[in-house]
Amino acid sequence: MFKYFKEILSGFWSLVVGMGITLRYLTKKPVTLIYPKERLPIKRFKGPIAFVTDGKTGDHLCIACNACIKTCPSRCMSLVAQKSAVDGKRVLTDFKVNYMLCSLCSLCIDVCPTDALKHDDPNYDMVSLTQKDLVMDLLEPFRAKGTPLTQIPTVPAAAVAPKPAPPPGPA
Amino acid sequence: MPLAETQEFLEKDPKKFGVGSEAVVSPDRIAEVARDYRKQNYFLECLTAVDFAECFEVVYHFNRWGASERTCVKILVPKDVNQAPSLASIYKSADWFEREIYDMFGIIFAGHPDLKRILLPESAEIFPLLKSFKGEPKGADVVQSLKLIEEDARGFGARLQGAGLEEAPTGDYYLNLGPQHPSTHGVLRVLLHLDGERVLSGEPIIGYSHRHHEKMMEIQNYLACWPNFGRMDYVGAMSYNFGYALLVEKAMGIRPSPRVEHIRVLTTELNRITSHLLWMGTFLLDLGAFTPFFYCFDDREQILDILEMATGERLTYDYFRFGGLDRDVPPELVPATKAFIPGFKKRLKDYHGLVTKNVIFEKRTRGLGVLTKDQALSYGVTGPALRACGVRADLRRDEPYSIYPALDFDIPTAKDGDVYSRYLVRMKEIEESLKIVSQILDKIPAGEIKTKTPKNVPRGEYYSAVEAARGVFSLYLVSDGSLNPYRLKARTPSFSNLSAIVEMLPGCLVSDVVAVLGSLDIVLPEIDR
Amino acid sequence: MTELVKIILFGTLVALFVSVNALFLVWMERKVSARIQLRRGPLHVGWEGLLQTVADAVKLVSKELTLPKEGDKFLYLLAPALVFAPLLAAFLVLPLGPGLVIRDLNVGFLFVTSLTNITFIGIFIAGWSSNNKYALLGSMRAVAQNISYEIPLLLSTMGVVLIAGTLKMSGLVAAQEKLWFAALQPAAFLIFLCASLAEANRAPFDIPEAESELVAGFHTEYSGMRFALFFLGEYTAVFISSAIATTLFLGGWRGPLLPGPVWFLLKTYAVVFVVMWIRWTFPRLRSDQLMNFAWKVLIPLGIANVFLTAVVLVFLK
Amino acid sequence: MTPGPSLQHDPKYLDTQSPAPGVANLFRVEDVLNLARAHSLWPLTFGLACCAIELMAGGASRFDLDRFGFGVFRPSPRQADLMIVAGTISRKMVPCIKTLYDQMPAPKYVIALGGCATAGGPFKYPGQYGILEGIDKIIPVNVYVPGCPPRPEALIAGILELQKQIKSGNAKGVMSPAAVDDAQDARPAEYKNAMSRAEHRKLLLTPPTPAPAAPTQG
Repeated sequence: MFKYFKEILSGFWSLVVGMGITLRYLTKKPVTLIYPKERLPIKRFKGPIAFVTDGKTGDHLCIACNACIKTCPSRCMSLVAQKSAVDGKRVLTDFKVNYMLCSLCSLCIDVCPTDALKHDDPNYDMVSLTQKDLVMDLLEPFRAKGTPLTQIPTVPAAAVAPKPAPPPGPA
Repeated sequence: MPLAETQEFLEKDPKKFGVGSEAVVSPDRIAEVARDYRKQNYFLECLTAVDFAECFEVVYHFNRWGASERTCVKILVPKDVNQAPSLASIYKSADWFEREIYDMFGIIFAGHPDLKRILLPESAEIFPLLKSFKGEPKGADVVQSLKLIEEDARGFGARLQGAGLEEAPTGDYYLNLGPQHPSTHGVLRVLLHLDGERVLSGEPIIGYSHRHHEKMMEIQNYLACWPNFGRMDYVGAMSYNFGYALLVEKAMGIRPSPRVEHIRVLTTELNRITSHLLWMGTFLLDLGAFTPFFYCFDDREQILDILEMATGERLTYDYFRFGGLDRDVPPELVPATKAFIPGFKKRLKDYHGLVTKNVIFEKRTRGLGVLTKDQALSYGVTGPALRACGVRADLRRDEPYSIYPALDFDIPTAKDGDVYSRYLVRMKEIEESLKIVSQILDKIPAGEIKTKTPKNVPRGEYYSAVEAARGVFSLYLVSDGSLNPYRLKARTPSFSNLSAIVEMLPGCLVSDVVAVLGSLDIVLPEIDR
Repeated sequence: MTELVKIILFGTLVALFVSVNALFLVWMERKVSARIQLRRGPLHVGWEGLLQTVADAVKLVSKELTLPKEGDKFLYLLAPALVFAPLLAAFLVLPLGPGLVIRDLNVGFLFVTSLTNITFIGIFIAGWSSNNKYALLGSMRAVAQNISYEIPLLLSTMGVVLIAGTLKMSGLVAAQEKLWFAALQPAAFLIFLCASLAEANRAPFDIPEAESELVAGFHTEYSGMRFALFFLGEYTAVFISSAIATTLFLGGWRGPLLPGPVWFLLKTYAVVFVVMWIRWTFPRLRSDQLMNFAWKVLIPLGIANVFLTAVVLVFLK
Repeated sequence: MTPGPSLQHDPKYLDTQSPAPGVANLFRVEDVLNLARAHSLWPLTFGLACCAIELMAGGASRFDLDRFGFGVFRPSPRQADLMIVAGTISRKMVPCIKTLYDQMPAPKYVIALGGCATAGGPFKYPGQYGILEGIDKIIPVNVYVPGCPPRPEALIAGILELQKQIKSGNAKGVMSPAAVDDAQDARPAEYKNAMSRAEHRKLLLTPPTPAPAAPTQG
């Protein structure tokens, strides 16, 4: 009998303690971030892959060496390089990242010999209505600015573009 | 049977290969060997197969609780025989492992109680981990999936009838919990056989989140496997990073700098706390308490801020590299962590007041879903679920890696093996991890965070295990010396832990099923891989 | 003729009040839960999200209505009405202020408890006619729960009725002129609170619609407006239970300075707040524990309370 | 869900294929309804993989989807308006998702959260056997939210984008049975052939072991 009442009372007390805690939280200030108005200071978050802009020339640093493309675990990058009509060097004419497939692992940034790639930190909340927008052209901003590297005339017969290997046969 | 007398017996260096010895026995004697090990209280840690040109190698890893004494036993299954004896009657954990091997390689296990597909849909016609399987032609996925929509719908009815599971007029019936159900923590399906609300039996059906990690890793180079380890167990991804880093570093024979080691342990333990917090929140959500979920997530967000400072990611970390790290931690990380700890300790007290001592919570969880030590051994249960049965087993102590031996922390245990014990163990583990974090904070030495490493792993077979948030995560690597792994098997803790639920469900009510399921802390993509 | 006008007038008023009240309660629930959980809750639709629930209601009205093919269609359509109608009728006897009661029946209290209790028939029909196992499990639980908790609910109020000596709602309020019954009968008040939570299927007794176990319980198969009726019903039931608690234990519309109806609503919303506060604090009970709690704790305590009250009353006389 | 996944044309199952409700086709009324719909998107409680955790984080205190009225997670598809496909779609799961979508009452919207639900994400490789490369192959998608996983902010941005779409009155999802051309020179998968075990053992046990390859950046 005594145990019965003790159990009820201790149980009741535990409930009161719980309600006390929630009441205390009720009076606290919410931690909510009013997102579209307020934004977290994002400094090191890995956003989509983008080109680093050279401080001096305002150009990208890519030398079209294909290192990132060989490393990318998700096979989401592709580049086209052509021979320069001026000095015969390889010139980047197209660099695409399929952001839909990217796993943001930064392996491409690791292997890049010229540190030409970076994570575009502020661009963390992009959304899209079509899939096409999500295949990102990394050269686009440079073309728009008309930086020197994007204006080198190239040999039209793009002989230097890496040949795709034959697709694997069906099992 | 002394293994030393068998063919191809090798003593190996556990520091490098992860196993103390390795032997090949003939298939008809493996049951005898396993029975021997079972008697000596070894559990079947990992069971997998490797496809060679002339035969399959079925690889068994036995290990012990307490100080690790791992041994590897193999049997050779010729391709034309394609049959191996089943160990399901000796080790219950072999049941699912063998089904997985059948699913992936097509090896038949004689004497298995119910050999059927486990990860792939039952209508699948492929054995994907065979080396002769070179992928499906492009575009097959849509056609295949749409075909599946019809087949699966038909298949379910057929399976009910085929297995003699028609709904009898006696009042018992079958209920599908999942794959879309608020409390299955992802896409698990549990087929419950019920009498009223009382569970007669329950069968977990997995594979709804199968993401072909193992096949994928075979066609990628070692570096490109990193993202896979961030996504297998996305809640405690740092431990998985750790496991893979250890495996390859051991095989290549490189040692990261002390700075790297410290940062690794720091981030792993912080990640362990987030994992336990997420578990706690969702587990209480299963029990119908909403508010703790939000408090847990609030704390978790704060830790994620710290981890984001270090890694740049919130969830699927690809932070470790061979012999190093992806990026160095910023200087503001240490003060941020220090600022976080006192508030979190206060919050832990609130959790105890709100949950641990709550009479409803206690009544709901005490004495429920009891797992005995013997069952835990048989099912190969590891991690907090095992420690809740009173077994002091934690690889951070038993098979020390990185800087764990130098750190001061306890291995919390509980004795009842019920849902409440599992809760208590995890709560204490949060405190222990916090202890580790505060120890390391002041001691992070300066140093390099990247090491030059070879591109490939020397030929050989390597095994490496770490204590992840959910239990023992281990990797078995067969390397042919090339740039890609020849076979990389991931033994994930939840896979074995979940299989033990069969023992815990009978006699429960439907409400308890959710509680038991929640208490195991499963992460589906880690189980299905 | 005037009688008919009165009926229509009051009917419209009650219906209007019920809908506005339910919308307000849903908003309040979301705000209270949000603040307990360190969140802001509805914020962007209207001032502090006040129009949020209006948007929800309009959306629910515009949703497609589904019909289970193998279910019992007639009963399926009937169930939401069966849940909602008795709750509307319960407003007949609630004394909002001095003389402000539609029908002051002399068995008013019995009338209101019996009306709120028959909603479970609607719930059971909903679960049964949906032809869904989760729904059926939920409705079975609802029946078991309601039958068990009716007893402590009535037992707890017997003490009050003994003291007041009437079943008339206005009489019960009048009897609390000096002292609230919550102070005279604290145990009864707590038992009543528990039982009425269970009657209204509120957490921690919300097992018929236990989201984490039974998906959405008895209304798993209901969509759009029909689902909204259940939602509306739940909040109206909470309001009515709180109103009864106010009338029985908290002195009804009595209070200084402010007019009666204001006091009545204030007290009722305070009780509703407590109900919400309880919901967002505790885990859910299991169905067998729920029964145990009713039969082994609430009913014995209720009987003891009635007995003690009776003894004390006899001695005072 | 009742037993097992079911077909959209399963005559025995619930009738979900009725057209959108003809409550009112008047221009103004439809506008009001759209406004209400846009501000009351109740998502289906439903997570597939990693992104589901970020979805939960989105509902939790810091980001609080409930501010916009998106926080009412309904576990039953009958009461949900919005399906957030969060995570990798394994082929075994495809029939279930299709069923769930069919069970939702119109008007219904879909957000593909994360790379996997958008196009297969990191799990796509030539010859993959396990996943569906994008949810838009089986159900129409309104908004894509890329990222691996996307931050909760991105999810909110996605829902707000959908809100805009609904308000403007043309929230038509798109289906794209064919994938967008990904990389121009997608690396082929290097499927290995089975090696001989005897040879493997021989090479393994004969000292000296092969010299390690030239060091590279790791």
